[in-house]
Amino acid sequence: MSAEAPFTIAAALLQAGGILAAAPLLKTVIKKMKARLQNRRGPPLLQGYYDLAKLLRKESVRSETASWVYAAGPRVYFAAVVAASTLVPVVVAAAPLEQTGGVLLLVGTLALGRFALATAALDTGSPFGGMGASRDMTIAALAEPALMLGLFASALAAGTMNLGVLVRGLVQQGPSWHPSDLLAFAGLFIIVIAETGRIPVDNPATHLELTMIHEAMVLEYAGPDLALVEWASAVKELVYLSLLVNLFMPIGIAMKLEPVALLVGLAAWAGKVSLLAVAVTLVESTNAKLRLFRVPELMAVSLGLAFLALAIRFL
Amino acid sequence: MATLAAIGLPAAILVRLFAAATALALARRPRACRGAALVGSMLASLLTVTTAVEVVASGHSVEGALFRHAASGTVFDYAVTPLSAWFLMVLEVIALPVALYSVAYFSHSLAASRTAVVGVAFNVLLASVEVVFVSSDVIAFLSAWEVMTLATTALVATEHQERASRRAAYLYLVMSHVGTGCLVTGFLVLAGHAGSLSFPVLLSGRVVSGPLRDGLFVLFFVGFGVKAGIIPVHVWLPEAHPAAPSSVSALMSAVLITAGIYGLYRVCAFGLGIPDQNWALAFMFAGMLSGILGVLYALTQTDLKRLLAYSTIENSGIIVLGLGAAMMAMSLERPALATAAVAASLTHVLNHAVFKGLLFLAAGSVVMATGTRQIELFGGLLKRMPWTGLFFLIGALAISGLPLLNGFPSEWLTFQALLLGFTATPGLVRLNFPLAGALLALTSALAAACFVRAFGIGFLALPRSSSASRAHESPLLMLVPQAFLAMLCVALGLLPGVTLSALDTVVVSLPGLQTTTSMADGALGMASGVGRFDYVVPGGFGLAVLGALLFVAAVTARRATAPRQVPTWACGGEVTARTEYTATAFSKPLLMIFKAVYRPRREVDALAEVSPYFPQEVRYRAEVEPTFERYIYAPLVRAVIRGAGAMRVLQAGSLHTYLAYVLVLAVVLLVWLGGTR
Amino acid sequence: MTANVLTLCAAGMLVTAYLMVGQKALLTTIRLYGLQSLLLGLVAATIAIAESRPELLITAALTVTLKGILIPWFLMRTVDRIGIHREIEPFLNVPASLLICLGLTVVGYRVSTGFEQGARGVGHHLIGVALSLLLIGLFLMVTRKKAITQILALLTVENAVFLVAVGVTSGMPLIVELGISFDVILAVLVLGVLVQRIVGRFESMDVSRLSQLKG
Amino acid sequence: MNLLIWTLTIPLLTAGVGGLGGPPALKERTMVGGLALTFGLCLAIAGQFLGGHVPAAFDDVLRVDGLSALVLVLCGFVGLLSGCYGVGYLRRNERRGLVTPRMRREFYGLIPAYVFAMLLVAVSNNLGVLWIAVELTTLASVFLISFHNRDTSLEAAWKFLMLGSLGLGFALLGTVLLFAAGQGHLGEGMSALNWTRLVQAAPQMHPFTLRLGVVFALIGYGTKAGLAPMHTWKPDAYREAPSPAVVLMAVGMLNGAMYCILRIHLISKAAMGPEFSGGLILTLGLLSVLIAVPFILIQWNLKRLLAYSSIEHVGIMAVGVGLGAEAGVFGALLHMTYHSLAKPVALFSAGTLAQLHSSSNFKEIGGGTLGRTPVSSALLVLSAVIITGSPPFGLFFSEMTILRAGFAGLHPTATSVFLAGLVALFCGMAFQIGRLVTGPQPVDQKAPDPERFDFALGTAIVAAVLAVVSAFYLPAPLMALIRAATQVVWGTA
Repeated sequence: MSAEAPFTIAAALLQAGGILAAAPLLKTVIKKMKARLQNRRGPPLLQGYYDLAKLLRKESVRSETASWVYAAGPRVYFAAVVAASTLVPVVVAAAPLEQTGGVLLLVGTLALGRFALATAALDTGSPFGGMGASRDMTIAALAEPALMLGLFASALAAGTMNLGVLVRGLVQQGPSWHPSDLLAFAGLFIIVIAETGRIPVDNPATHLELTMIHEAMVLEYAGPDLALVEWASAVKELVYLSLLVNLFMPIGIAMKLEPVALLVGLAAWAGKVSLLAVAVTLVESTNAKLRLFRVPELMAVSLGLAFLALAIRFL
Repeated sequence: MATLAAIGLPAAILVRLFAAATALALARRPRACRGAALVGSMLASLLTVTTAVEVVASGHSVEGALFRHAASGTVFDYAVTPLSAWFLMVLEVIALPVALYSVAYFSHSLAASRTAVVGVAFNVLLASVEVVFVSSDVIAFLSAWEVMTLATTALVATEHQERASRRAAYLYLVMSHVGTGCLVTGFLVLAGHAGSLSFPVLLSGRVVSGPLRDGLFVLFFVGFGVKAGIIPVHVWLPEAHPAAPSSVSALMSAVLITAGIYGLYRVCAFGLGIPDQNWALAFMFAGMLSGILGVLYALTQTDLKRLLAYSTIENSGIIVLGLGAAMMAMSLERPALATAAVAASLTHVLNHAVFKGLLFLAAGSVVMATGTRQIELFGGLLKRMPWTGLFFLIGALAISGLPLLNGFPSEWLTFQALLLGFTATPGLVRLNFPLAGALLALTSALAAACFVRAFGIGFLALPRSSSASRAHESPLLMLVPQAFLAMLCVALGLLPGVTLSALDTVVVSLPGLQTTTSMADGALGMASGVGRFDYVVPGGFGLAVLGALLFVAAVTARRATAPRQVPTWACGGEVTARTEYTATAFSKPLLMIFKAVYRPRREVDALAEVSPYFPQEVRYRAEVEPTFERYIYAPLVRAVIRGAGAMRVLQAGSLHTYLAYVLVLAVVLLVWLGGTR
Repeated sequence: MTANVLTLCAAGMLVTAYLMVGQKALLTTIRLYGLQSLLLGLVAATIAIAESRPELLITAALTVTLKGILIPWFLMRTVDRIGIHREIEPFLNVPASLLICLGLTVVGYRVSTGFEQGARGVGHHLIGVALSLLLIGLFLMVTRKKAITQILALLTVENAVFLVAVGVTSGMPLIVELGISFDVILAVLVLGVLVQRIVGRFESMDVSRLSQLKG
Repeated sequence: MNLLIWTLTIPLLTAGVGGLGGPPALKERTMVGGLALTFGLCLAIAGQFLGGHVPAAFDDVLRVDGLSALVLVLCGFVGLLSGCYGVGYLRRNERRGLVTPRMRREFYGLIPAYVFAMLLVAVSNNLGVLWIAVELTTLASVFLISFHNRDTSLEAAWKFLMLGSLGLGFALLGTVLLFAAGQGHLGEGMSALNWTRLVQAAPQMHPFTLRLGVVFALIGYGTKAGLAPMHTWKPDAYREAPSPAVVLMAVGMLNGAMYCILRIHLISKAAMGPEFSGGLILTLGLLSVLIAVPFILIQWNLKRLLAYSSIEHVGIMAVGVGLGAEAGVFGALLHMTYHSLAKPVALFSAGTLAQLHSSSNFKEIGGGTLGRTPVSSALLVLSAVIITGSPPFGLFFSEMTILRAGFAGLHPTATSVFLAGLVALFCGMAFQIGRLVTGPQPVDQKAPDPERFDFALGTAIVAAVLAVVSAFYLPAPLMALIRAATQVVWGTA
C-alpha cells in the first residue's frame, strides 16, 4: 500500500465515519420497531444521537478503586470496533483496509475489544462488573467456534478468507442458491444475535442487574465513557449486520466507484440492513430471554448448522 | 563471526560446565555463587545465539564432536542444523532474560543453602537442553535427554520440605523415565536395523517400514509426548512447573516442552519417512485434546502458576495440531501446504516461548511480592506493582491470540493450515479439519476468558488479602527481562514477516517442504502460502486502531476537568474485598457448561441452630475432578504397589523355601536336559 | 564281579538315603550317614583294586576315615552336648516324602541314561544313584527343620558328588581331592560352631525359627 | 620370587597379623599397608600381562590371562578400599565401645583372608583350585556376616552358609562332570583340570556330560554370584555384615563368581557354541533383574535395598554375557568395571548413615537425612544416580552397550523386557533414596551421632571422586585389560 495509500486512508475514514454516523440510528430504529410491535410510540429516530451527545457532554465519573485499565477499556473497545468496521465491505464490494487482513483479523479485533471491556469491568470491584464480564466472556467463547465455522463455510466456498475478495467473487459468480448458504446464514444470524447482546441471549433493555450480561459489564460507566461503550456496541451491531448481508445477499453492492453504482449500493445496503433489523426485532419481540445455561444449546444449534453447511457443500 | 559460530556451541557448553563448577566451589558464598552461575549462563547463551543465528541465516549446518567417551567408544557428534538452530534460538531468547531475572529473584526467594545446587542444576539443565537440540548421535542424545530430566528434577525438588514438590519431582522423574524407556527402545531398534548410531543414517526415513515403523512411531510419540506435555501423558506438568522456582518454571514451560516438540519434529514427523495418514490424525487429535482440555483446566485454577502450566499444555497442543496438519499434507504430498503448517507450528513454538516466559516471570514477581500463588488472595496489584502488571497484561493479551501481539500470527497461520488442509484432503477425513478449526477457535476464546480472569481478578480492583495490599514492585533487575520479553511480544506481533522469512532456511532444510518466501510479505505481512487465500498485515491494521484511538481522545478529552472519583456503587453497601467477584465465581458458568469435562463436586454444609433459614455459618467446598489422575494413574500405581507387596512372599525368611527354589531349578533343568544323548 | 559289587554298594547308598528320609532319631540318621560314607569308600576301593589305581585307595581311605568316622563322631558329640535327640515334625510327612524321593530318583536315572556305558559297564548306574542321592539330599535339606539334619543332608549331597567323581572319572587329581576333603572338614567345623552358637542363643536347633529377615 | 605368589602371600600375612593379638594401631597399619601393597602387586601383575608376558605359577595352576588380570585388579582395588573404610568403621564402633578384642581379631583377620581368597579365585587357572578358593571365600565371609553376633546375624550367616555350601556342592559336581567329559583327551594329573587344556579339549568332549556339568556348575557359581533364584541369601547377608565386608561381597565376591561363570561359559562355548550356556545365563540374568524390581519398590531397609541393587547388577552382567554377542560381553565387562568403582560409594555412604543412626531401617533413620548427615547423604544420592545407570556416568554407557547389542542381536524381546526392568528399578531406587534423603527433619527422634570427617568418610569421598572421574576417563591400561578380557571370553584371543 504505497501509491494508493492516501486513497485507502480516505476510504477507511469515509467508511468508518459513515458507520459511526449510521450506527446510533440502527439501534433506535430497532427500538422503535419493537415499541411499535408493542403498541408504543417509541423514541424519535434521532434519540440515539441525542443520548450520545448528552453523555459526551456530561462529566465523567469513575470509581476510586479503579486503575487506568478502567478508563482504557471503553477506548480500546471503541477503537477496535471502529477499526474492525473498515475490514468489512459495506457499500462497495471492497473493504477499505482489506489489504491488511480478512475474516480472522476481523474476529480477532472484535475479540480484542471484548477483552478490553471485560477486563475494565473487573476494575471497579463491583460484583456486577465481574458477573457481566464472566458471562460475556463465556458466551463469546461459546459463540466463537460457530462464528468461525460459519465464516469458514463461505470462505472455503469462495476460496478466500479476505472479505473484499470474497464479496467480489460472490457478485461475479452470481447467487449460487446453494442450501449450505442458507444453513450458514442461519448459523451466523444466531451468533450475531448473541454477539450483539440481544434477546434471547441477552436483554439490552433490562434494568435487573442479575439478568444483565453486557449491561452489567458496563454498569459502572457514566458520561463520555458510557457514550463510547454504547456507540461502539451500536457500531459493532451494524458491522455484523453488514457482514451478514454482504456475505449472503451481495445484491446491488457497488462494483465500481461510480456515483450511480455508489448510490445504488448505499440504498441496497440500507435496505438489506433494515430488513435484517426487522428480523432481529421480530426475534426480540417474539422470544423470551433464555436462562444463561440454556444459551449453550442455542450455540450448539448454530454450530451444528455451520458444520452442516460445510459438510453438505463439500461432501 | 563465522569462526565464533563454528565453535560457539562447544564453547557455550564449556562455559556452562565451568560456571557450574565455580558455583559449586563458591557454595559457601551465595552472592558470588549466584553471580558465577547466572553470568556464566548468560555468556553461554550469547555464544550459542551466535551459532544459531549464523546457521539460521546461512542455512548451512555447523557440525563437530563435543566429547569422546573412550570406554564405550561413543562419540558425541553434534550438528547444528537449521531446525536445531531454531530451537536453540528459542531457548536462548528465554534463557537470557530468565538468567538476568534470576540474579535478583534467587537472592530474594531462595534459601542460601540451596543457591549452589540450583545454580549448578540451572546450568546443567541448559547445557543438556542445548545438547539435546544439537546432538546427532543416539547415545549423546539419550544421555543429554536423561541429564535434562535429572537436572529438572533437582530444580523441581528445590523446596523438598514441601510434600507437594517432592511428589511433583518424583512424578516428573518417573514419567520422564518411562518416556525415556520408550525412546531408548525406539532408537536402539532403529540402530539395530541401520547398524549405525548417527542420526543422519537413523533418521533418513529409509531404515524401517511396515508395522514395525508404526510401532516405532508409537514409541517415539509417547516418549516425546511426555516431555511435550501432551494429554494424556501430561499429568506431571501441572505439578512440576509450579513447584520449581518461578524463573525456572518460566524456563520449563517456555523451553523444556519444546525439547519434546523438537523430538516430535526430528523423529516422528521427519525422521521415519513419509508420515502415515493415521499418524497425522493421531497428532491432530492429541493436539485438539491437549488444547481444549488444557485451557479448560487452566480456566478453573486458582493457583496462578498452575494456571499457566495448564495453559502450557494448551499451547503445546496447538503446536502439535499444526504439526499434525503438516504431516497430513506430507502424507498427501502437498509440500506448499505442509510448509504452511510447519511454519505455523514453528512460529508458535517461538511465540509461545516468549509470552509464556513473560507471564511466568511476571507471576514470579507477584508470588515474590505477595508470598502466595492463590489468585483469590491477589487483587489490586496493578496499583502496587504497575510495571509487573503492565507486562502481565501484555502477556495475557498475547496468549489470548489477539491481534497486534505475537499470539495472533501463529494462531492465524494455524487456521490457514487447517483450512487449506480441508481443501486439500479428500474423503471424510477432511471433516477433521473444520472440527479442529472450531476447537482451535474455542480454545483461543477460552484462553481469552482465562486470562481476563487471571489479570482482572489478580491485578485489578481491591486487594483481597493483607499480603496483597502490602505487595510492592520488584527490583529493576527483575523488571528489565520482563520488559524485554514484552517488547518482543509486540515486535513479533507487528512484524510476523520477519519470523517467517527467518524460518525459511529452517523449513527448506526439512525433507518434503519448500521455501516460505511466498508466505512472508515483507517484514509486516504474512500470506497463507497458497495463492492469495488469505493475507494479513497486523502492523498496517495497527495504524487504523491507532487512528481510532486518536479519534476517541479527540472526542472525549475536550474537557479540562479531571473525572470525578467516587466509591463504587454496591447496592448501598460498601465495596470491600469480600464483595468482589472471585476467580472461582468468574469461571463458574463455564464450569457448569462443561460439567461433562470437569465433573465438579461441591459440598455445602450450613450450620443452623434456630432454623435452616437462618444458618449460623455456611461452609462451601468445590473441586474439579482430576479425571486422568483419578481414573488412569491412581489405579495403575495402586496395582503396582499391590503386586510388589504380593511378591514379598518369595522372600518370607524361611531357608527351606530358599533351598526349595534351588531344588526346583535343578529338577527343572535336569528334566529339560532329558536323558538320551 | 566288580560290576556287581559296585552296583550293590551304590544301591546300598541309595537305601541309606531313603532310610534317612524315613528316619527321625538324630543319632540313627548320623549312623546311616556314616554307613553311606563307608559304602562310598568301598566303591572307591573296589575300583582301585579292579583297575589297580593306588591313588584311588588313598581316596577311599580318606573317605572312610573322614566321612565314615571323624565327621559322624563330631556330629554325635555335638548332639550329645546339645542333648536334643529327636527330629521334630518335618514339613512333609514320611509317606509323601518317600513318594517325592521316588520321583526324584526317576529324574536322576532318566538323566543318567544320557551317559555312555562307562568303562566298567556300570557307569550310568552309578550316575543314576549319584544324581538321585544328590536330589534326595537336597530334598532333605528342604524338609528338615533341625540344623544337624540339614548338615547331614548337605553331606549326603557331598557324598553324591564323590560317588560321581569316583564312578565316572575314576577319581580327580589327588591334590585337588585332598584340598576338597580338607575344605569339607573345614566346612563341617564351621557348621558345627555355628550350630552351637545358634543353639546357645535360641535354646533350639530348629532352624525353621530363623525367619526374622524378610522382604 | 614370583609376583603371583607375593600377591597371594601378602594378604595371608596381613590376615595372620590381624588375627593374632597385638595393639589395634598395629593391626590398622598392617591391614591398610598390606592391602595397599597387595593392590600395588595386582597392578604390577596386570602390567606384566599387558607387557606381553603371562604370569603363571605351579605349572599353570595359577595363571593370569586378560580376564583374570581384570578381575584381579578390581578385587585388589576393592580390597584396599574396604580395608581403609574398615579401619574407620571399627574406630567409630570403638568410640561407642562396641568392640571386643575377639571382634577386632575376627575383623582384622577375616577381611584380608577374604581378599586373599578372592585373589586366589581370580588367578587360579585350575577348576579344582578355583573351587577351593571359592569355598574359602564362603568360609571367610560366614563369620563376617555373623560379626555383630545378633540373632539376625546368626540367622543370616546360617542361611548364607547353607545355600553357599549347597551351591558349592553343585559347583563341585559340575567340575567333576566337566573333568569326566574331557577324560581321555586330558589324561590324569593336576593339569587335566586347567582351563587352558579344557578349552582346547572342549570340542572333543562328550557333549551330554559336558552339558550336565555346565548346568550344575552354573547353578553352583550362580549361587555365589547371587543370580535369581539362588539370590535369597544376599539381602540377609548384606543387612547383617559390617559395611566393609559387604563391599567385599558386593564387588569382590560378585566379580569372582561372575569370573567363574564366564569360565564355564567359555568351555561350553568352545564345545557347543554360545547358545547353550548363553541361553541359561541370559535367563538367570533376566530373572535376577526382574526379581529385584518388586523388592526394591517395597523395601524398608537401606542395606537390603543395596543388596537387591547388586542382584540387579549381576543380572545385568549376566544378560550382557548371555546375549551371545561380542558387544554384549564387552558391555558386561565394562559394567563389571564401572560397578566395582561405583558400588563401594553407595555401600560406604549407606554404611555411614546406618552406623550414625545405628539402624539401616528407613523408619528408624527417618527422612531428610540431607539435613543431618549432609556429606554421606549427598554421596548416597550421587552413588544412587550412578548405580541406576544415569548419564553421564559409566554404568549408563555400559548398559547402553548391552542394550544396543541386545536390540541388534537375536533377543530383542528379552532385551525389551530387560529394559523395562531397568526402568522400573530406576523408579524404585529413586523413590527409596528420595524418601530417605529429602523431606523435613523427623521430630521426636534421637539425634544421630554427628557426621565427623574421619577416615571412613574420607575413603568414601575418595571412592566417589574415582567413580565420577572414571565415568569420563578410564586409564588406557584398564581399557586394554577390558578388551583383553573380552577377547578371552569371546574366544578371539
